[in-house]
Amino acid sequence: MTDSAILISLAGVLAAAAPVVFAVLGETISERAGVLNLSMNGMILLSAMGSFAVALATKNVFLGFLAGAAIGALISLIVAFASLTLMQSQVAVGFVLALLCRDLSYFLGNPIMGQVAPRISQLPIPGLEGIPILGTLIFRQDMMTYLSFVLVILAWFFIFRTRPGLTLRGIGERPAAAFVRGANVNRLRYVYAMIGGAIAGLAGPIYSLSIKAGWKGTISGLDGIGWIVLSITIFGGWKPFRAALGCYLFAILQWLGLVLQPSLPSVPSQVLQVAPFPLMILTLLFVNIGNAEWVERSLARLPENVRREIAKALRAMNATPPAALGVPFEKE
Amino acid sequence: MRNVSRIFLMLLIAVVVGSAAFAQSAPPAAGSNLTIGLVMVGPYNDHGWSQANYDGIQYVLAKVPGTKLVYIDKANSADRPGTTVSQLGESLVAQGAKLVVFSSDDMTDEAIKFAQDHKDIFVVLTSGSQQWKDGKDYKPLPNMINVMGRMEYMKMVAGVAAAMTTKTGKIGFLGPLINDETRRLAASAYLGAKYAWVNYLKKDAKDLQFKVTWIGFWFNIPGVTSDPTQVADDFFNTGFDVVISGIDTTEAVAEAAKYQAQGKTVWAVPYDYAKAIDEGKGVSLGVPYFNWGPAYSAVVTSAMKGTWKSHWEWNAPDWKNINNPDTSAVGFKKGTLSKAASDGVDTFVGELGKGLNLWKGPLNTQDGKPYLKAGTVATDQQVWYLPQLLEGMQGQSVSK
Amino acid sequence: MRDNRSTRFAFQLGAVVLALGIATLALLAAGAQPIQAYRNIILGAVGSWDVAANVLVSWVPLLLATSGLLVTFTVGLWNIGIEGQITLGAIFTTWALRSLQSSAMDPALVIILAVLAGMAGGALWAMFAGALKTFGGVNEIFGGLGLNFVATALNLWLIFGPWKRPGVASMSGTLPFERALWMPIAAGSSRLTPMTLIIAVIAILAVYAMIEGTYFGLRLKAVGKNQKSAYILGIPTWQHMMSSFAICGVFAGLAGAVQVTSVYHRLIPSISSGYGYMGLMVAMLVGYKASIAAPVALFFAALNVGSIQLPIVMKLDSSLAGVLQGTLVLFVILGQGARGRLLKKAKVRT
Amino acid sequence: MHVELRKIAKCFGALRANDAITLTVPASTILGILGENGAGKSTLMKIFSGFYSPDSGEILLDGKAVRISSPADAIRQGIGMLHQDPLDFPPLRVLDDFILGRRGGLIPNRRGAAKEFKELALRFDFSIDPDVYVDTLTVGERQQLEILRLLWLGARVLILDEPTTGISLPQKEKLFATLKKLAAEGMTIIFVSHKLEDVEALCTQAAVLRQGVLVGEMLPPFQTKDLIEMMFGKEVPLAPKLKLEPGKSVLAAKHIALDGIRLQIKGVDLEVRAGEVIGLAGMEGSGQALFLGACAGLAQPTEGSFCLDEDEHDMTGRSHHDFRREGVAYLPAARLEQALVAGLSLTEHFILSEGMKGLFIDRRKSEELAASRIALYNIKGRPDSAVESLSGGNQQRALLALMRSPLKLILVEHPTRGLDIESTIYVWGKLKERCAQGTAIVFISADLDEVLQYSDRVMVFFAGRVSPPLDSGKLSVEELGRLIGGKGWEALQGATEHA
Repeated sequence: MTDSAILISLAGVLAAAAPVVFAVLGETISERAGVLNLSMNGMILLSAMGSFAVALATKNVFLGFLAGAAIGALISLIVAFASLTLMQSQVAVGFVLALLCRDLSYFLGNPIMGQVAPRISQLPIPGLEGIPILGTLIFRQDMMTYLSFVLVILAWFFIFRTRPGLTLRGIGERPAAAFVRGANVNRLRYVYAMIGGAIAGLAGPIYSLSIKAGWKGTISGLDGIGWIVLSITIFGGWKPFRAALGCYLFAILQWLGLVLQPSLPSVPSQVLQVAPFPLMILTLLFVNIGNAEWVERSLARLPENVRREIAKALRAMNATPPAALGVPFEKE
Repeated sequence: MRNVSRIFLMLLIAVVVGSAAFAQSAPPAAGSNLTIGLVMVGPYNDHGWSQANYDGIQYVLAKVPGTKLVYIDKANSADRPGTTVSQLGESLVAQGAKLVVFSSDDMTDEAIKFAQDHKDIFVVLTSGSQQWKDGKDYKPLPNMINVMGRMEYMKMVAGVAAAMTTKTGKIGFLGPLINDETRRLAASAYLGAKYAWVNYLKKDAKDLQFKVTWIGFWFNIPGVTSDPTQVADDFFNTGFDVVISGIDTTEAVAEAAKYQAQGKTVWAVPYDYAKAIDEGKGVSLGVPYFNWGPAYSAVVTSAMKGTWKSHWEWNAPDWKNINNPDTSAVGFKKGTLSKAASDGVDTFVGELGKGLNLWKGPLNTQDGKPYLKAGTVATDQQVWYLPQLLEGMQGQSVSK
Repeated sequence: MRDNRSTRFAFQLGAVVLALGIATLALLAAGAQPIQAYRNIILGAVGSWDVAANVLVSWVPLLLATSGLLVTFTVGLWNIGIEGQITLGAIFTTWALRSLQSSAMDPALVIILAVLAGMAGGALWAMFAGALKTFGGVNEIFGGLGLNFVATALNLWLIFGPWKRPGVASMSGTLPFERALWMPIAAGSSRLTPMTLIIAVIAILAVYAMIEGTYFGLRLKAVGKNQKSAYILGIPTWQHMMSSFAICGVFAGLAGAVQVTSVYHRLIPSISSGYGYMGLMVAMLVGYKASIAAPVALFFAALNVGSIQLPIVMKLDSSLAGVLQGTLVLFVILGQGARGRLLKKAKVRT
Repeated sequence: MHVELRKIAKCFGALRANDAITLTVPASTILGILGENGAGKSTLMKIFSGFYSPDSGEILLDGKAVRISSPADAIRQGIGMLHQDPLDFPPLRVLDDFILGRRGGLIPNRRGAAKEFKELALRFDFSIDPDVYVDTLTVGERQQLEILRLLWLGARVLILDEPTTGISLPQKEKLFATLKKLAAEGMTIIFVSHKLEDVEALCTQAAVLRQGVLVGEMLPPFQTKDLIEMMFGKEVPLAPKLKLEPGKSVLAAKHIALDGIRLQIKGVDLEVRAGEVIGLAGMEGSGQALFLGACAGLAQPTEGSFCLDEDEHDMTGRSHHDFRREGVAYLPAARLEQALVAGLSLTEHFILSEGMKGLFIDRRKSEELAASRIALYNIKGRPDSAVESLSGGNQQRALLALMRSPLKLILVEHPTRGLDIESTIYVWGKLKERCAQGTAIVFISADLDEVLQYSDRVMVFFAGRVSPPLDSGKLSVEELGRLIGGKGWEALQGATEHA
């Protein structure tokens, strides 16, 4: 394999990760506000199907993408309403929606199986595509892949640099304190759940109108993406760049799985494919183990400086979820 | 406790009755009207394997008077949790089906159970080998017929088209999961490609690269299989300019179209459904496809006339016209081919019709061990149960 | 508004009506006759003894999964990893059957051992998620999800790798076991195994009795309702959480074992058939109470089996069953919330 | 700012949390509001800072009646509240926390904010790095951060709720200096506390609340004795003191060091003997709850050891259940949160705590058990009553009824908090019965009379300082009140070092 071939492949990895980036960032924003949207798997399928149907009917890709975002926002609205207004478990509602939306997409999408709708294509950026390495890697992608890069930066900038982003972090970490400082916690949670849902909803059309163009029902190869998205969100530690890194790591593992197939015949092909999940579990383990009672118990007797060091090491993982994730807020 | 023993007694009786059933004869003639039940593994409109079968039965309905169709698609436990294929077959029987086509090798076990449980129903198991006396899985069932087309030939043709087209001498094969069938189809494509490379293009066999990448399943399951889109991309990115698809879904064609749009000269070969070529105008070199109509017509007719006899058939193309919808079990629909490539395909088909056999020694398996000695021709068994990829092919031979 | 049986019933009825409404809308959107569709589903589930038997076949693993989940829900855990636990149960059962099938052992004994192995397999996988939760602080939802995928991959690897059938390895799964190693099938049916029905009924009764009638069940409840107080009351909390995982795993493994020994007679790629997730839905719908789990699971199974008629008769996709189940659970949850809100308002006013 | 509260009243159900409270606080005043727990201080401050709206009464700022609709509205009107547990964002950086809540454009001017932060910090001689994370700060520093933030937002009235809990002495001195400086600049400061020492050292005016009513106001020089009397009211008639001869050693705590969230205590020694009652006195959060929990195995000491019985059976590092098995009972104050399971009936609680053996619940036997205990402990409830439906007094009785016998040691937090006199006497009657059987009791109470009345010996906790066990017979309410308020520690021999 030549250098440039690797670059082109990596460029492909970046493109393959684009929908996952959207979904993970959408989920990250929602969870930052304290709303865990477990419906991701059904949501991506339904928005993939819905946006494909719209693009098919209108012959307009843009309307298709719009539909995908709308579906994502609508489903998030249901999650938000059930949990924020009706005080029901976010996990339960999200899980039901994950299954419901999946079946709904198969049922409603049956008549349009296998049809050909418009799709977006590559859009090399003149001038920039010629830059060595970066040109190949970044500037010969399609619109949504560019947007995925922009979105990562934008999401990071919004969350960590803007005033509303600061409030967003606040309502997810300590809604009571955010309330005291003038934030309308529940309304903001609605807003961010729906914005996050709309962004994540775009993952659907990126699949069905671009990288896996078409709608093929159960063999579309999309069932399961949503669960992976939830895993990467955790791995990403609710930080856009780390989340994006998780998405690219996932796509690279997938790619490695097939590249290494001939050279590592002794490794079952499933190993690299499922790798994101053990990775997620390990991440969670490192992040949480410090809180476990037995760890605390055994740490208690250690000399203070050793304790500090261990606490520091655990802290370095620094991927604690928003403290109020999934916890409803009621002002006194 | 008494109940338990009674149940075991019932089991015993069932086993005895079940084994006695092998002695029974096939169901009697179905008469002038016949409702056909069709069980498909994927969606009936999948533009792939299932739809090819669906079209095959549609052909029967048009050609054989008195036939009706009831069908169920997506007959797999992922799509229809909690159901078994034999149960789905029974649903069709309840709708009046007297002959049930189980149109996938994946349904083998359930089709056998169904055939054993319903001796009055004609059963067709497509692509199975249970009624092949010389096969490894021979399990005589008087009401079952196995039907399969010799796709190997058309994969060879696909290989020829690929070899005549490639500029880089690198051909990729996008494989599903690894088994005997997928190995022999991949090997066939390789044999065709090598033949054209050496004999038509007069190039050194060493300069031809033929690489197989398996995704691990018939379609993509995120988090479990490799992504065929990525596989196709990877081929195109690493200098492979033709990708032959071994899976039903059309990622290879879609990706080739994408790369062509970027000004790259790459092509793809879809698989097994004639109209799949429409999805990739300008990028598909052609499609090797199944034409199930004639074979299904024959078995349906035999059931109606009372001439049904359990057997296994592996149907060759009609060499006079491989695309004859009434006679050829498999075909190759040409797509975007250069003049030379198109001529090469025609020449090759002509040679095959005259008796050219590429399954002929000396051939070694991938590990270098002899598979066929010089001069010997492979038997059907040797081809059907190909144990490894052939020497000269890259890629995994056996799943780990 | 008062909080009593009739308002609760009214809200549940409302949920059913709304769910039917949504499904009807979906049918209309697909250009189908809703009444005819429902009629076909009903006929497909109870129209004949054969289809009714199929409903029971599907009821057994679903009820087993639900039974297990009721235990984890009692202790306040969301065991979403149950799919993987069913899969591991099936894998262990297959392993035992494969190891023992050529031995001289009595087939009945082999089946029993295989089923026990399956139960152990399910329990093992559940304890894995449990250990991650209790010792590692890993939320059981995410740990379980990850383990589900690992189980699927393990299953596929076995089917296409070490346990592949001679000849053509395929999605069809491993080589089917000899009929002697099948759970005995009822006379006059092609797949109903009375033994599994007995197992399922015993399972749900056992869970009901355990939660409502035993000291252990009471302790589970206490841990589920208030971990801190339960601990102060002298209940070893993490041990009870682990046990509930293990028990759920046993039931899930049993469901997997039933799938192998009485439904598929082999290991297939999607051996869990989604019963775990469906069991979660059933458990949510019954409000985590064992008393009405059996009929609701039966209803879900009937919907699943009955909906097969939709593609056959009406050329509709059978995922309508899932839509109906999902909307039903969704509206019941939303109804609960709405009722809670209205009750609270009523309380404030008085 | 001149602040006036006129006839503020607020009820929660039947509880009159504030009963027509009228207070006038001129600008530059530091008003100390004193009162024991539940006196209504927090409610009043929450009304003032916009959390609650009063049932009646009005608030005047500089003579103008205002309506304060929310905490955010309060700060807009110049009222800043510093909560006991600072309402900040531990996972954020100091500067982000500082900016959060301040209105402005899309992108905050971080550089400008940092500059102003540093200037403000310099003014009060605070040294907080704006780039570190809030959770690396001490509580004192977090308070400083909140003060700076509230000032930055334009606060002209500053309410501080128990601000000296959990901060170090130098930090407290700095805080007081800051507050004095602010008052001198015209700021109005309301200092809510139950620490006499702090009020005396800081305030220019004091008001005392008891049971929702303003019972008195005072100007310096403060008379400690009068303040104590106002705070704690008249003595409750209590049962006569029983004096039992202490028996053999039950629990020996040797050189215990504990690491709490807010404070550390070190070098605590205590030997409890059978039949003896030890009272742990101190304002809430002074370390006594931590110590009591450690005696039950609920918190692990970082140094020292716990031994049970005369044979010095070492229990250090063992779990609560091990202590429980050895006959140690723990009765927490948060009954419904930590001791009882809401949703389960009384019968079910008895079943659970008895640790009954067997598989199936013996309904009849357990109902008989429940019925007999209910009768024995005079609980107003039926065996099938859900515990959350019982009144506080009955919940406490239920907790007593749940204790097994025999017991070596009972550890109890606030045994009579929220109880009426009858229940109080009843609860102590039952506890004393246990003593007579040879059980030792260690209890926490904020009620000085209760401590003196029932304890044989008293340990006083004050902000991480722990007194040696003092003979209760030689202590007066006043002396104890002074110690709790942080005064008179110099005279104690053997008090542990300040952490």
